[in-house]
Amino acid sequence: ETLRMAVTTSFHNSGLSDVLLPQIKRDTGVDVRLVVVGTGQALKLARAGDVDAILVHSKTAEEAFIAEGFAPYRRKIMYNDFVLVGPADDPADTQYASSVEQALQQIAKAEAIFLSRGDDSGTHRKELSLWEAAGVSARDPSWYREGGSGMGATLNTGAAMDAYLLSDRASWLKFANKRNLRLLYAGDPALFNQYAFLPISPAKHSHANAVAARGVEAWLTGPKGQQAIADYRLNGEALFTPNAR
Amino acid sequence: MNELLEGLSTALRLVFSADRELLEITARSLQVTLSAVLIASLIGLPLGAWLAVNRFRFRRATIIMLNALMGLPPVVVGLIVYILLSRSGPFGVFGLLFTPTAMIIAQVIIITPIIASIAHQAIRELWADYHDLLISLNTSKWQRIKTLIFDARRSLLTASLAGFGRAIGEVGAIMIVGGNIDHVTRVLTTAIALETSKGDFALALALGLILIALAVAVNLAIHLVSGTERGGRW
Amino acid sequence: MNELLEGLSTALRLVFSADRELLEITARSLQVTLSAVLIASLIGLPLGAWLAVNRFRFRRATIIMLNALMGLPPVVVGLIVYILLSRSGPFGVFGLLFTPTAMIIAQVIIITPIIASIAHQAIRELWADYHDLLISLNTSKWQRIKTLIFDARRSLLTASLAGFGRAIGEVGAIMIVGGNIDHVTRVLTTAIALETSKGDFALALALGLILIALAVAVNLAIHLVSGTERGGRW
Amino acid sequence: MNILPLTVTDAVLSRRGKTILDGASATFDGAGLTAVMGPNGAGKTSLLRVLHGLDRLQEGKVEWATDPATAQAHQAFVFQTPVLMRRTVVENIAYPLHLRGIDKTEAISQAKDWTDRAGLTHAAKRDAATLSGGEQQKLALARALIADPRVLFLDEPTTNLDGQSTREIENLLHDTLAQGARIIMVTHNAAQAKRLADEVLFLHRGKVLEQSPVSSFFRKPKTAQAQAFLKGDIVE
Amino acid sequence: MNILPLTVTDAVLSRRGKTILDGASATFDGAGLTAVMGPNGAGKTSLLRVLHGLDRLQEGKVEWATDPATAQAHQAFVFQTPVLMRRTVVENIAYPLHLRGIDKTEAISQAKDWTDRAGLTHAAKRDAATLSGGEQQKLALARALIADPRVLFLDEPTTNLDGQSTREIENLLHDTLAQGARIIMVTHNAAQAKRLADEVLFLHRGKVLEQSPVSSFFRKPKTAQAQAFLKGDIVE
Ligand SMILES: Nc1ncnc2c1ncn2[C@@H]1O[C@H](COP(=O)(O)OP(=O)(O)OP(=O)(O)O)[C@@H](O)[C@H]1O
Ligand SMILES: Nc1ncnc2c1ncn2[C@@H]1O[C@H](COP(=O)(O)OP(=O)(O)OP(=O)(O)O)[C@@H](O)[C@H]1O
Ligand SMILES: [Mg+2]
Ligand SMILES: [Mg+2]
Repeated sequence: ETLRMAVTTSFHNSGLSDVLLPQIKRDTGVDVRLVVVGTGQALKLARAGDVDAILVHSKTAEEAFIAEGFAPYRRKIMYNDFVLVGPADDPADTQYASSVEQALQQIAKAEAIFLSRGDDSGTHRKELSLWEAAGVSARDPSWYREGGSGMGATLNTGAAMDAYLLSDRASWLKFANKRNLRLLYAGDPALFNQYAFLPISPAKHSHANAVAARGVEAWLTGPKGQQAIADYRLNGEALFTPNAR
Repeated sequence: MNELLEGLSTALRLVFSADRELLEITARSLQVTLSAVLIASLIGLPLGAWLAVNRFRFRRATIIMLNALMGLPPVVVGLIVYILLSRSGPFGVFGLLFTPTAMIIAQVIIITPIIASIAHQAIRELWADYHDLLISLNTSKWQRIKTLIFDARRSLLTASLAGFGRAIGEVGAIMIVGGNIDHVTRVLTTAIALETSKGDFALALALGLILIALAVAVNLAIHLVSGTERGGRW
Repeated sequence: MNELLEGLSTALRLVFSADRELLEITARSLQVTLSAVLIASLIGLPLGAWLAVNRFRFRRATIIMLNALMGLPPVVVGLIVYILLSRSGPFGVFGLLFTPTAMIIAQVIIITPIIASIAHQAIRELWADYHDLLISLNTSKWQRIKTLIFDARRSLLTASLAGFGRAIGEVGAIMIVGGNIDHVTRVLTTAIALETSKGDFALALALGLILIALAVAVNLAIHLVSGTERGGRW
Repeated sequence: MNILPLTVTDAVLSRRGKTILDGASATFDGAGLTAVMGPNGAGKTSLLRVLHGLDRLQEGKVEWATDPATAQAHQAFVFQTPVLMRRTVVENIAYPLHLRGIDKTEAISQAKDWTDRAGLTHAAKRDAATLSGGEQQKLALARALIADPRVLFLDEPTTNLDGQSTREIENLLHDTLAQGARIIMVTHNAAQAKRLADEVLFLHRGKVLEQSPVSSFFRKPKTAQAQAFLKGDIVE
Repeated sequence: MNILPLTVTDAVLSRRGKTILDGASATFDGAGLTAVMGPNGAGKTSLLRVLHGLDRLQEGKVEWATDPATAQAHQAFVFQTPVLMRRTVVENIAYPLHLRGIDKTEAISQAKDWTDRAGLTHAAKRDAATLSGGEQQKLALARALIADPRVLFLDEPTTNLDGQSTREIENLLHDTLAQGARIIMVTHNAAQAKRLADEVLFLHRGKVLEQSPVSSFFRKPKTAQAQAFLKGDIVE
């Protein structure tokens, strides 16, 4: 049995899938084939019926997806968090900020270069809502650059630009081309990042492999899966916190 | 800078350790691209010859169009093939999406115009030489095309090799229709894109060097087999 | 399927509304690619001619190498240019990364081998015709190259147009060295990739159709200016 | 299969405003050799091309006794500048047989035979491009004769041949004539015309000024232009 | 500038095992015309190419009175099959002047002059590829003469010309000879050799069998091969 699952880049880049997939195969017999794309494209593929399930992190988009009837429900699997990354010398002094809003305000004030994903992804939407909360609505392109690419490409560009940017923790930890970039701010509850599993509704796409989807969902949300997620560490740091209910 | 050196040493290490996964994606790259080049040559070379030997109303427009199609953006080709092969598309029932077959289809679309354009240009010259003789000998259109392709084979090599070059390094289209699925549709270029997005430049470069080495090897093999540049004029 | 129609209608709407942002990225696409084609032609055409008229020890190896370099994977070229132009790279001081100049550099690297390979193939034929005459007239190497390029200009068009086609649709390299930054380095292909990743296939297709239309327009203009396929043999 | 008579009537051919054939008319029938003569640029090559169907007339017409397809299948043309295919000598000569779908070994064996008859045995397996000027002409002729044409167009086919080769080729042409073929041959060589031709067609500025038996043409040409041509005087 | 005498000594040229020049030796000096004669495939074209430096010898040597670069600058070659550049007739003829860096208008005006002298006025602005066979030969000769060569190699340059054109071209050659040039010309035409040449070089199977004054060659050839050649008999 095979299950085609569209996942976001951040999930795949964390390396967690390399640990989980062989276990799923062993325990459930399902061969999970990951199609790694942006959140928008993942939803698009799912709407067309080209995958059997998706694993993404953009609550509003997911809810709309369910409302349209493409998935019966969303199942929380785990969360991690977003982190603010920037040049080591931290010209906007964000590392001493008391909240992520304050950090962003300082960046705006210092007109330090900030690189936005600009691709309408889960991470991008999160970033926009944070700016909103920080009350910085006018962001001059002289320091606020809109990149328009995936997490990895944005990190590469940011590394060469010495820019501040928002990343998910997993992508950041796994990212190898850090150069002068450092993790400057993290830990604000506002940076919480929930991943959810959505099986495709057989009512919409009769060929969708609902059986395999159910099996994988059960495994991910079951004790084995949740334990495996909790045990996944990089340089001694846990990347995800399982929170299935 | 030393990332370049690191890439080189990683490449050597990968090659000498005969990494199984590397072998797998390299073989898949070759399989997909060679299939695409073969199919595209079977279409493009006769098409180029046909355009050289036929005078018809929209000939010039066709040639300009073909030249322009050399600029087909891979991502757009990928999208269109995706839409056609998608479950909700007209060919969805075949279940070809996210298979090597889909990647071959996309590459064929991308490189056929290139092969046909270059072939047309090469054959036009030979046709100018042969025109009177072949007309005089009362050849059929198809005999003309066969003769021209056969006698221009050395020049046509450049056409097919240009197609090969375009296909082997292509990533935009096959990423969309193949999905870069591990062990199923991952090839060298999609792996390079993946490693680049992870910021692992050394590994990405290493895979890139292996890809270039592969291209060199294929070119070398084809040149050796076909014995170009050996004799005098052809 | 109806995404294709939707894409078409979006394209028409965009074009007729003369969307300012669309004009901007279209102009940038053209500027970057035409500059790259111009520079690569200035290098590649004489290089192709030079390889045709010179007999030297590693000539065949050079030609095979050049053919193989047609397969340079754009992402790898992008990576290498990125490393060279980045702050810590040897050319970092010029601050070229994430500028259109960087994109031009990457495209020049990608298309020069294509232009040179096809030019070599086209000029080889003409050189076979002209060889005795040009040697007899005691021409210098440089005079030979100039004469061959001039007299083969119609065939060489295909070489430059193939380069144009490769460059205008290219996204892998310019994404890395340009960064797809809004209002600075965003071009049609990177915008298409962006819309694709957003799942907005209709807009991506629309941009793709505009890109293809642009390629057709450029090819048409070049063919009209150079008056190909008009006279008899050339 | 008799494809003759061949008639050309009021042929007008022009290129970019220049009139190349200017109302030329002639008839060709039965076995024999017509020598087409006339000054450089008179339109000799153009006339042969038109007769053979290589160029289309602006006015006038070319007619064969049979339908054009049948007629076309029984003609051959040897061009003023030999067209060499990028193959070996034998493969060049075998090519017309390949086209007819004749079995490969049979085609090659016949081609070898013609290679010998054209005096090219020593060069049989070489690329045709390496032949000397005279050898190229012999190849072109052998390739034309191998398919056993009823009508043979020759455009100055022996210009680069030495005396001995010329004689050999002329013997081949005699054999062809003996088999009932009509040969239409351009030549600047009066002696050759006298040796081979039964009639001369004199072309001048795109017009056929006369088509007469060879003896009467050389003894008593009908027009002042032909008289001047034969004297090698300035033809105005 | 005197680049003569030109000497070739024991020239050996072979291609793929076949010996084309087999120890040929000859000397050329002063003004005058050498007719190179011999059967098809004897190596006439090859000898001229070697003398002109187009092909390199396996053995033996070619020597000029001056250094090779100077000598090269004062020679011209008309090929057996004219090499036409993909340009107009005038531009073809002007090309050698362009190469010498002569001012463009001056070059074109001189080229027009030579176009007229070669009898190509009517075709001056046409693509060279549209010329008739004889006209192509005239173009090639005009292009060779425009740069005022001291040594001129001609490989059967009048084969496609009519009587009148042949005479005009021979007159041009007479003018060139009068200016002190040495012409080395391949021809199969004994009458032409008698009209123009002061000496004949007879080549047979890659060997120079004799180089004698024209009168003695035709009256009393020294070798059996030359005797047979002149009779048009089989040369073995
Ligand atoms: N495309 C063209 N445009 C203008 N004139 C042309 C064209 N093609 C041929 N001609 C002219 O038509 C004339 C007749 O050409 P053709 O080749 O028939 O001459 P010919 O009698 O065979 O001469 P020759 O004895 O030199 O071979 C020539 O003067 C030639 O220059
Ligand atoms: N590459 C080659 N390999 C083998 N033989 C060759 C090659 N090139 C030329 N030859 C042969 O060398 C011989 C001499 O050639 P060349 O062209 O010098 O003859 P030629 O005396 O000019 O004859 P023609 O009167 O026919 O022009 C010919 O028989 C030719 O076939
Ligand atoms: Mg003619
Ligand atoms: Mg010769």
